Amino acid sequence: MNLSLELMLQLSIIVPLSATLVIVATGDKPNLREGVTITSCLILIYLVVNLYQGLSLGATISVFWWELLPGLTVSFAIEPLGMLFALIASFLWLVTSCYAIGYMRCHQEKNQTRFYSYFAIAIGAVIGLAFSANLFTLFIFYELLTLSTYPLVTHAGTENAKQAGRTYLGILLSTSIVFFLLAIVSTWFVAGTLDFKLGGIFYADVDKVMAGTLLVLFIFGIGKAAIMPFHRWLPAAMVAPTPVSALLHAVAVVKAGVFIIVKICVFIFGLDLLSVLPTTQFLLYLAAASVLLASLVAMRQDNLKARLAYSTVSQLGYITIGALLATSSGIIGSSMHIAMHAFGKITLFFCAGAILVSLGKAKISEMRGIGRQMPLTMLAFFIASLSIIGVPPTGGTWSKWFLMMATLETEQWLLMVVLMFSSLVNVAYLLPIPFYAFFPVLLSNRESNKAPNQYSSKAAPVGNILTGRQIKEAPLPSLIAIVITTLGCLTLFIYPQPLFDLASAVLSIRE
Amino acid sequence: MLIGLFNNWIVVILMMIGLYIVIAHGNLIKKIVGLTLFQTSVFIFYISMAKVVGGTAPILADDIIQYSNPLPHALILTAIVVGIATIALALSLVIRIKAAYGSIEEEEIQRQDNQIQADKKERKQA
Amino acid sequence: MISHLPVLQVIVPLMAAPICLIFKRAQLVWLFSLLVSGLTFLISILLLQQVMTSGVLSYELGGWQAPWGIEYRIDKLNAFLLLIISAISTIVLFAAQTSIEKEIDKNKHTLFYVLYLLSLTGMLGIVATGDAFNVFVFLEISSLSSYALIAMGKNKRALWASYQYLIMGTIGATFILIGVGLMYQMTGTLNMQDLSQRLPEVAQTRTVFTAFAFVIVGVCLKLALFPLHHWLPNAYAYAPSIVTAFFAATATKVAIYLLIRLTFSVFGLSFSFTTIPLQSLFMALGLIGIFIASISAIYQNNIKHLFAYSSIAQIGYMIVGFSISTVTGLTATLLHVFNHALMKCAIFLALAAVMYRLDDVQLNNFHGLGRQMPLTMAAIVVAGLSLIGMPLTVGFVSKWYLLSALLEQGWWPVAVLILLAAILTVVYLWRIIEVAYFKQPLVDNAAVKEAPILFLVPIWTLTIANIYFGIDTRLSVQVAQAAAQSLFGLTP
Amino acid sequence: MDIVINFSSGLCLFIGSFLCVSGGIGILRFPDFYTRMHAVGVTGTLGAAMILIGLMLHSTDLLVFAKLVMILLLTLLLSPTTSHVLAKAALHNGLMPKLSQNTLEQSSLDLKSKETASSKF
Amino acid sequence: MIDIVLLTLLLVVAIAIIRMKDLFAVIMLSGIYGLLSASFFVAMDAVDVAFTEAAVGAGISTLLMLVVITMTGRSENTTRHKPFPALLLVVITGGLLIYGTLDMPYFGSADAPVHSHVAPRYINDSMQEIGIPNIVTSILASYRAFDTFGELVVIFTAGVGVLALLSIVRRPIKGDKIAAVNDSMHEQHLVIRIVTKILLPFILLFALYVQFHGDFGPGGGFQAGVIFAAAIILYAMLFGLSTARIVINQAFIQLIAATGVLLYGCVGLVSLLNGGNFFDYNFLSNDAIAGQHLGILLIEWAVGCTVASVMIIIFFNFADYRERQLSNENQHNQESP
Repeated sequence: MNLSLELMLQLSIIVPLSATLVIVATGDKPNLREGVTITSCLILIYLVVNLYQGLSLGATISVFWWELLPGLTVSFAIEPLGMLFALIASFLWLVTSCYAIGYMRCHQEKNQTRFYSYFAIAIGAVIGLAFSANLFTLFIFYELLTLSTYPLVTHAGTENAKQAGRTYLGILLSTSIVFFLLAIVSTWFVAGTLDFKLGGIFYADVDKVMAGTLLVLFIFGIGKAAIMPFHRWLPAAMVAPTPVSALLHAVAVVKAGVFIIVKICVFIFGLDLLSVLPTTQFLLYLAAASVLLASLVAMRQDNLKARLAYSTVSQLGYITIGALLATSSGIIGSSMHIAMHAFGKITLFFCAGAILVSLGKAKISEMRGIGRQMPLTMLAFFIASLSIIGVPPTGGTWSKWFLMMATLETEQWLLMVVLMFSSLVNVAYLLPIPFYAFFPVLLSNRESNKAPNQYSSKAAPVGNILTGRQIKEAPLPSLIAIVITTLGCLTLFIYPQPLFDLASAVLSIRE
Repeated sequence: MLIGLFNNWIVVILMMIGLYIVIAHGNLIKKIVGLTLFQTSVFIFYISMAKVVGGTAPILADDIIQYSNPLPHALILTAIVVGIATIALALSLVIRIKAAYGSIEEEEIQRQDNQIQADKKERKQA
Repeated sequence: MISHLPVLQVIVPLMAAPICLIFKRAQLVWLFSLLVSGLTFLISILLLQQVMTSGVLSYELGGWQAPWGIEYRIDKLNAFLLLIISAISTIVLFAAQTSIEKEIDKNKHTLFYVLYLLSLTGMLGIVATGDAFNVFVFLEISSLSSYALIAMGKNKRALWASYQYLIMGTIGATFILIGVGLMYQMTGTLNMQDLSQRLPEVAQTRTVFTAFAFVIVGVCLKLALFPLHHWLPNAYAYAPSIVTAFFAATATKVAIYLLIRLTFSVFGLSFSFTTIPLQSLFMALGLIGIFIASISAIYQNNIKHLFAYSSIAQIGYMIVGFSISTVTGLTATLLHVFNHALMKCAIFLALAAVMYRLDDVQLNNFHGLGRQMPLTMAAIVVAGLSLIGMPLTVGFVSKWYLLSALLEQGWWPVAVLILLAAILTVVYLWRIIEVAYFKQPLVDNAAVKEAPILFLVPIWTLTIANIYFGIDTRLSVQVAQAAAQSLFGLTP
Repeated sequence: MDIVINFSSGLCLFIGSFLCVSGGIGILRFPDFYTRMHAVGVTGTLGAAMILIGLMLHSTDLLVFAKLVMILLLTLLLSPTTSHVLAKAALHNGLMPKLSQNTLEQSSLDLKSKETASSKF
Repeated sequence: MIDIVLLTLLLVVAIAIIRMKDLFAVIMLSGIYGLLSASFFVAMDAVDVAFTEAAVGAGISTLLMLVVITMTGRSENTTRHKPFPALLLVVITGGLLIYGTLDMPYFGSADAPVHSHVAPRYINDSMQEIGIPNIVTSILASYRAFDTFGELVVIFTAGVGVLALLSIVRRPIKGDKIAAVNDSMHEQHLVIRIVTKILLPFILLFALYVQFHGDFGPGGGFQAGVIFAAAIILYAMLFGLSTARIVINQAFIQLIAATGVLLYGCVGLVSLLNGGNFFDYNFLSNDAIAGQHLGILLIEWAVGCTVASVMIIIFFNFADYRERQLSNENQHNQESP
């Protein structure tokens, strides 16, 4: 059925949002409800892929819904960056949903209908955010995303879930109200329009100090990008069930934050204005600091999910640095890193969830020697952490490569050192987990007596490392999801061409 | 000069006395009396504004040429009736307050209110 | 009949009040007043259309020429206010009968409706009239009926709250009377239009300065602006919940209208903003008011107290918008008048529903309400989000205009303060939401059901209006813009 | 003829005002409530009547004359009643007249007996 | 000269009110204050206002306050509430007002703007346009008829407000009980009852006189209503509330109050339907002046009815509440002697 591209664009936003109603309607029949989620994921993917083909054929697709105030419209337009983000979001939504089916069933979580419906709203908000044509529409979906993910974070309904929800919402809402809204209104006032335009919407003679403060307001305003002072909400949201933290930390919320930062740098300020602003340097150092500090803190986290959360904070710092470097390779690097990090981190979270569900272990110190029981999960964990670190067989290499190139081009030696060092730190906090999982026995003696000996008795008896064959893998749908995302990491390395075309198309550098 | 403005100054002093009674005195009825004082002195101000030296009451009679200004008189007639309406309502409130609180002193009523507030809080903690 | 609309707007509810007193059966009286309020709403819509198409309407009462007789001047500003007041009163009346069944004893229901219609008449009279003294008379009608309505509250503290309100209200009204008297003394006329022409000649005299001061203080007393707001929280908390819903959305708005009418139409922009440092004074009072009211709202246990303080804070927003004294600033204030009426009426009607079911609105009555009264609680959440200023709600539109008005003047520190205050709103709203959705219901109110249909219809029409006017702002923005421009003298 | 009328109206006015003044002095001089009340009651009524008669004589057209007659009748009817009511209220509230020493005990006894009988209401 | 004397007297009375502790004396002083201000109004040629102030300010308000203090007790506690902030506030407002009076036109100067702008038309043309000598009544009833309508509604609101606050469901008292109350009252107030029996008809007659004399001399609806109510209140006080209730039953009085307001509104509606603006009496009958007369007459009558019935409602509810409290106390005493 050949729907017009514009209609497909609108449908891609309406389908997830309307899916919530259907999910709520079929609330009491779990299988039907899961079916509805899966079908809506498939429809979304079909729509987004068609849009992608349309875009790659050079069609400019834009839709106008209504005009709230004179000059302030709610309208959508597709451009490569938004396309990239939408593709990732819709694909990973499918994967996360089928993972969630396995996780939820096995973990007997209560009121799952509420979970899936808010899940769908969040994805609808993400798609809307990806395709919004001006800052005002973007702000609407940004707030909708915050509000729709709040019930997901506080899903457990326990006391500390409420506490976590309070920090989550407190930081996100206050940053968005105080900084983001102020920045939007000032831009509206200074530039006269909010519509995204490639070379930036400010006039040439805009005074630098004003634009500089606006940039700071934007960067601080987008709490979802978890820049250092406003990152507290990310580890606090760990209390949520794993599919939610997977969704939050890999697919929807954090990626939306960085996506907006890149969009603002490219479409509001424009690269040439950005490079000349006085505050860019300060923000670069701030992002670098958040990269370093987050990864150092991640090293000391014993809870696996907390460690992954802090690693996300540092990876987001990478993308912000890439965006703020204001060079074409920087932008390509950061947009590719959005994809690479998404696939890598979501696998790590899936594995964490799988370990929690099947072995009930959350602490890393208890995870020595689980490679025996969950070989596949740990293998996926290994590959995904390689992708996060940026080692060849996985996609992470390309994005980190371009980021390195960007720091070289702009002779930011300090930043290059920081990137290098933090990649090393990544290795330090990610690789030991699969390593100890597979080779518990090779611990040096010094470490074994320090580690609490109660561990050694509970794990497989040292003698039959190879014979302990009680495989207790994650439930099947979760396993499938893990495998798909791991393959995703690998294919992104082998065949990064479409991703690269999209990333470079962002600045419309078309060879 | 003095006679011209003396009249107004006394009216202002009367107004301020009325206002003082309303604010300073705790007794509810005293406040109402203060209110009547305040409003009546405003009426006096209006009427002294309307007087013309040598003019008579604004009732048309063939031999009189100079009349005082009738408009403020009409306004004040309305204002007096408004005043008595407010007073009547205030007095009925005082009666109900006396029946409910048992006293018409402001401190006593405020104390009882805080009392209710305090033991409601204890019930909440308990 | 069309040319008589301005006076019919006030006369219809006015004549309905004594008629209600004549038939005694409460059920009949409720339907009759609902019909009358609907008719008033219809008239206000026709009036607004007429004004938007053919400019200012002038109606001489008694056939006498303007400064001699009383004249009704309806321009865009008061047509907009008339629409808000009559719309709110019609919606609130839907839920009136069920709510007062539990809060006011049987034989006083007819009297309740008579007083309700009288206070509606008073407010419409203040907004529609073009004569300074007539404003005082209708101000007294609306105040007297509001004192009596508040005093009908179940709790004995309603009496004390109503008494305090009476004392402060009467002082305010008498201040206005003094101000009108001084103005009359210097210009010899009472008609607002005539006053605005004759005041500039005598503007530099000390008497006109005092008249301005007195009238403004009188209006600020009615407005519950920061230093003079002590009567509002108790009055709104202990009054019957239907009365609170009606007054929270309209009473202070009428005072705002008076403030705008006096400073812009009667005393003229140049006088009120240059000769007297009104701008900085009101900006300061507004901001202090916002912060103090929001902070004290956080510590309240009685939810009605909480939202009463939040009303004071929202009035602070309007005053800040007003004190910017530019077209966008005034549009922001007028927009916030419209939007705040929608938000607060929805919230207080929802509280009335909770009061109907649980007989009290303390914070611990709200335990687990999210499950027991889902629709009412959802309405409170949506209206709360609109209070915070989430996009797609009316609150966002007025916040947007306020911010752009402030940035137009370059006062970005004030803008930052306004946004920080919005955070305080988030805090006290979330206190309620956390209690409602996370805590388990206390054992004694386990048998609580959803609010009756007669509550849900008005609550949800308002909530949907909250969202609809956040999306399609044609009505509110265009009328507010046109009104502001006409007040600034630049005809659109 | 009008000299006689003027003279007599002047005389009446003079007597009337003299009575009022004496009433005033009476209030200041007399020791307790009842005696003062007596002074004012008597002189008030008579003084007012005399002044009115003086005015009547002085008045020109009939309408004013008729109104003055009505006022005279009213005051003659009203002021004794008011003084009666005032005295009764004072007594009812237990204000004891200041008597010379010996008659004090005797009168207070029978006053008590009358008191209990009447004040059922 | 006389007004200076009266003003100083007013000042003395006002200061006395501040000093006094005994509420009964304070209320009496406020009555005297009302009377003095009424006489000041006479000195200022505002005869209509003087009449109303005497009837309402000195009469009814003192009466109502007296009824209230019989219920709430006579003594005021000694401690001042918060004297100094109040004093400060009052001095500031007073200073502002005095600052305002400096530029006022001198007292009684004929060339003040007040006398030159709107007033001359009333004085010169009201005879041709409306044709009644008393200009104040012509302004009140015709030029600014809507103001008076508003004011009538204010009185009506006060009546309904008092009803809403104090009205209680009445249990019909048996016949013989009324007789018992009657003769005990008779024995108590023998003299006053006789005098009132003589006076009552004249008071009512005077009220009607004032009602219809409003066009030619001082008087009008309000004053007549208040005097009429005063007569009924006098009757109620002396002959017992229950007998008075039989003479004037409450439902009927509320009906009159409502019809008064309706009558006033209908006069306006009729002129509206006849083609003129609201309250335009020229359209009431074929000749303009006759229309004005008819309009003013009806309006005064409507005002008279409503004010009288509202005042009666207020007094009866106050007295009812007091009687109910006394009967509760008696039962209370009997239960626990």
